[in-house]
Amino acid sequence: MFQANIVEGLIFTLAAALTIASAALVVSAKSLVYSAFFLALVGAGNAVFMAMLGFPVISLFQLSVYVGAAVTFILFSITMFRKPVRIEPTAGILALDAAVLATAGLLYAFQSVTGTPVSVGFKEISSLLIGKYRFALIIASLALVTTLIEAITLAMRGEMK
Amino acid sequence: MTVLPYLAVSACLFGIGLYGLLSSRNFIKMLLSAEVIFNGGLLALLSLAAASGAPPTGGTIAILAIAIAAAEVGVAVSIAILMFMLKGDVDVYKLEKFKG
Amino acid sequence: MQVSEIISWLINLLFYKPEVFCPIFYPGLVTILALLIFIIWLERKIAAKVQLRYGPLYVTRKAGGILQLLADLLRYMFQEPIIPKTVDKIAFIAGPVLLFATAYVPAALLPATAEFTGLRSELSLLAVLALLTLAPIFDIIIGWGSNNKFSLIGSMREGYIVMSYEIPMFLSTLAIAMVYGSLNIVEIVEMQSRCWGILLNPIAAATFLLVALISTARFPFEIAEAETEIVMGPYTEYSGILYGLLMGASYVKFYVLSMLFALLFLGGWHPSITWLEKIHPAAPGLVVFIKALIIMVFGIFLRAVYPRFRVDQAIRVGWHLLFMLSMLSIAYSLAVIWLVG
Amino acid sequence: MACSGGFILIGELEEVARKAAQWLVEKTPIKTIRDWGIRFSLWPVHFTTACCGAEFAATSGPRYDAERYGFLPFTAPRQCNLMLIEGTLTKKMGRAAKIVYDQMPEPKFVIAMGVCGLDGGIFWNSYNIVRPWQILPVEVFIPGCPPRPEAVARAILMLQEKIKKEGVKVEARGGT
Repeated sequence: MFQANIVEGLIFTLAAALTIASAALVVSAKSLVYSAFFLALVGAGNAVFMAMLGFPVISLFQLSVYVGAAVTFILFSITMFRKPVRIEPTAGILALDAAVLATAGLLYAFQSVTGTPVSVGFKEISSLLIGKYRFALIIASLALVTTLIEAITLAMRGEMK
Repeated sequence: MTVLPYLAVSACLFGIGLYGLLSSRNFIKMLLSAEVIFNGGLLALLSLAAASGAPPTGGTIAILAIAIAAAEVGVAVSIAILMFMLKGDVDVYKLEKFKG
Repeated sequence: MQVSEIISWLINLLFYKPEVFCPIFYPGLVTILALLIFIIWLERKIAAKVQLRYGPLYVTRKAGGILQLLADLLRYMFQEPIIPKTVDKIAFIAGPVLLFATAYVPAALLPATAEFTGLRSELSLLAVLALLTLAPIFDIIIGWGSNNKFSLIGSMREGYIVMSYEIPMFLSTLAIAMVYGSLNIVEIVEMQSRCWGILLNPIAAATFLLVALISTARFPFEIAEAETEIVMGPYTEYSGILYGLLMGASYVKFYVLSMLFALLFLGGWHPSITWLEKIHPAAPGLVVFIKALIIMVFGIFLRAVYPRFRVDQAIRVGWHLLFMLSMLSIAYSLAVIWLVG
Repeated sequence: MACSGGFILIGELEEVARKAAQWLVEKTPIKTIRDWGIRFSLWPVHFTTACCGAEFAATSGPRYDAERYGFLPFTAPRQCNLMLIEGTLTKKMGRAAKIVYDQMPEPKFVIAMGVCGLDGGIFWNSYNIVRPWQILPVEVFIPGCPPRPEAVARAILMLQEKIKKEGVKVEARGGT
């Protein structure tokens, strides 16, 4: 039991370091391609957290849909820009203040939360999805289809010009 | 181990993403920072769901959120591509013309 | 005495612990390396036979040149790895290594037999699929990092292809998982002792096989590295051992997908040969390997007989044919569940 | 592979590491294995400038099947280690040949094919040709106009014999 705790803490520390470092690199990397690559690492680290929190299904869903599809799409699109786009950031002191304040506020708000990781199987989630939340599922898939059509239309318009 | 460290990580992700969102002018950089914020929010959602009475509900919402985020990325990136094609740039300060 | 104890402990750890044996030996690294040497030789040999030639022969004359790929590998190892000045160094060097790693990691999660599996999870099928989707990221990264127009065009093509095959891959796999009502590979295989998956849902099997061919750039879908159009696709600038890794990565991915096909649709380790278990607990898993090998030989045989599709044709195949087929396979699964119950 | 970032250690660590690696590679068993690998894995670049290209293609065809010796015509110079100059090199094409040669990784070999590759052939004494041996270290010459595919196969065998006898000398270069 004690050993398991140590291993868990170790994995958590590693994943947290990886995730926060890659998040910082997403924001600070000069090249957009590297930014997108580190976003993939953020997503992967987040998937580790989800698995540790007891949501293995969502962790794998995140890995396959978010990292595997969305981030790949971003990366793919960024490499399509012909010249490297580099714009100097604006003065970031105000932004830094706001970010630090927001983080501190969030930490303050979260400090009273108690609870331990659970374990949720995919059967519960899928029964909820097709049972209680089926309207949400329908609306989400409608939104997906709409955005797909929108994206195709945008791309077509760009192509025609 | 409680869920508190997870929440701390999610707050850090939120802060880093917010800094990137506020300090950059590049459209795609802003999108990427917003994605970092989204990751932080997702982590917070899931850890709070784990701490709450009904974890599967939180998980369901998270699955829907991830799917919608993937769609949103598609639209935002195609807007960026279109902007690059039209203006040859992705600086948001040059978007003034698009004001309503 | 001390030494013999250590040796027996090591042997026990290496050969009889599934968590160690599976990633390193049977579905994992050693098998993959041996298979790489064998399968590429076989690919060249089959192509040669179709073209009325002999193929690689004089390297080991008595054995039909089976060590040809070992010679190629040695040459690659001792060749100078050129890193051009114009490339992005980190992406250029880290890309192939990470690509090979992401292609290999799903292989480590595959089960050898029912009792002897590296990863016991309710979601092992989903885990393998999720890890398989990560490889295209590095394909795009190396294409961009090479700073060469052919590399960039190649990785663009890879990106287009990824978008067209990823959804059918997931849908066809989930169709077969729906029939058996499980996402655990071991459970799915155990349930196939009565009826193989390819008989229960042939549409899903056909879709998955086509997707496996597309996603690993086998002919007729070898589009990202089309030699006659864009020099070597994303791999144009690579030389030496880095190119060896890149060339190996697609074969490793094909091996993983063939193993998955054998496990999901061809009954896995059924019919099980029980006396093999006396030799080693993982030995009955050889049945899976032989089935996967047959699939791989089919895949490499296509190189000798088919020309290449254009990229738009391949995308059309992906969206018009495979997407519809995968939808149909889901409907078929629902019908099977409804009929059989 | 040079680590341009450098190390904290004092001294030319890269230089020392390169020398150590070279010393290791030059030892007998490793050297023998390496030479064996290179011998049976000669991948040529197509560098067709004249009619010898047809004969070179026939060498890999069904009748003469040079792939028996592990001779696989490949796409890009980065992955190849053998260059066959097939025919006349004009001055302009000589520049291109040099570029292709520079793109190939060490260890690399050059075979000059056809009598034009020896001394110009029917273009002997022309103002606009260059002999391959003037710009590249040619290992084997194949006479003939154009040479038969058997001659090309013999050149491959000769090169293999040469590698077996003399070994390959690799100058460990830094990163380029």
